[in-house]
Amino acid sequence: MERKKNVMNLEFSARSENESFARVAVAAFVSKLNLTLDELEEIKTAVSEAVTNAIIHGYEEDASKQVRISACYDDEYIEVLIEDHGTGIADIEEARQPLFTTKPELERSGMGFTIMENFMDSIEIVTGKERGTRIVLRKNLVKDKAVYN
Amino acid sequence: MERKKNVMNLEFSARSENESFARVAVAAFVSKLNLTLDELEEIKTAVSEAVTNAIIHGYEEDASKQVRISACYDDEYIEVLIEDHGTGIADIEEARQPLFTTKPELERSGMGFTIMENFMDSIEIVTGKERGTRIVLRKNLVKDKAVYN
Amino acid sequence: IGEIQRFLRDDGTIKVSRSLKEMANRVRRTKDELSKRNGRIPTIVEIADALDVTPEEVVLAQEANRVPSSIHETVFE
Ligand SMILES: Nc1ncnc2c1ncn2[C@@H]1O[C@H](COP(=O)(O)OP(=O)(O)O)[C@@H](O)[C@H]1O
Ligand SMILES: Nc1ncnc2c1ncn2[C@@H]1O[C@H](COP(=O)(O)OP(=O)(O)O)[C@@H](O)[C@H]1O
Ligand SMILES: [Mg+2]
Ligand SMILES: [Mg+2]
Repeated sequence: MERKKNVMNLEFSARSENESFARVAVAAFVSKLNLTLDELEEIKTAVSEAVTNAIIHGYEEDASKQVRISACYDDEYIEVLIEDHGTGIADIEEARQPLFTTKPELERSGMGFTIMENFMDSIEIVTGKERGTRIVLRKNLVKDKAVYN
Repeated sequence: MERKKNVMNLEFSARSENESFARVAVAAFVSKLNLTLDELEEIKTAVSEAVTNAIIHGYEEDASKQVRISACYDDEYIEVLIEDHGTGIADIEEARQPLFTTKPELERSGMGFTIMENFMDSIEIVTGKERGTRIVLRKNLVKDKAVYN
Repeated sequence: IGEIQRFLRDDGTIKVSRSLKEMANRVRRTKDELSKRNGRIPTIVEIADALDVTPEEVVLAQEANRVPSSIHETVFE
């Protein structure tokens, strides 16, 4: 029983009130996959971190700007792309360090990238000063198969 | 307390499994407004009918095609646009008649447009043979205000 | 059986569908309670606040409780 790739694209204003919308939209999109609660929570949390970053760092909550999400899945993996055309990150190695943050007043400061890395199987980041940021998060779906082999 | 317009755009493959996703995405997007579960259910049902039509009539379940949704709200109304670039409808007056259907094998045959009209405050349809179909559904949010005037 | 259930829980194998159905039941109970207490039907935000979740999560849980054809029957009867 092979599953053909399913795809969705989503775009929404960079307002913090849309963060929980984006997280649930991605969860609803993958809901046919019969995931465990842990897997879904991991995906939602990682997406949430990336979306929050796009809204508060990338666009500094300028609601006239748009955050883009693109998600797809097939039998083997789920991939979620989160993109903004905002400020970008000048030094990504530094930004990925646990506890590094340019907004220390926020909750869970500096742990966004660490959470994304730990909750997903891979993360790809394309960014640069004034060039915006594009994050691709991937979760493999075939782990259980390996266990039974 | 005025609410600025909030907007989202969504695009997904014309597969029936995405109908529930589309309905949840729209419902989640408007869930912070002062709606009851029943009011939200009406919006979901109307959106669901339009999306199902796009998938099964407009695109005849060709999963390589994309359905587009655009939703927005402010203090006064919620608007949801559902669009396909599929077959279009040759005679829209006929199509809107209760019980009219070109696919009598489906459940609840011919009641899609009637449901959209009854559950929403207005419906706008732009369609034509081979030109695809665009439905704009609107729900007013200011009914209660009028009562207190 | 308790032990197996605990094992299943700890193993992280609870399926999303089950947990969403549990949440949908809590939504229904909360809606009833709030209706009784306030003498009117609560909004989604009020239900979500009472459950300490976001309104979006309430929406997601509601969908899980839907039998695919249930609305087809309730709408025009
Ligand atoms: N989309 C983005 N656009 C611009 N800067 C970003 C973006 N995402 C992350 N950053 C930068 O990387 C830093 C680390 O991000 P993160 O690990 O999520 O921690 P936090 O968000 O708590 O600061 C942020 O403080 C910010 O400077
Ligand atoms: N998006 C669409 N593209 C093409 N044809 C459509 C579309 N939406 C509706 N129609 C036509 O209008 C008819 C009536 O639609 P509806 O009231 O939803 O009933 P049903 O979907 O049960 O047939 C359909 O049978 C179909 O012929
Ligand atoms: Mg962060
Ligand atoms: Mg129909």
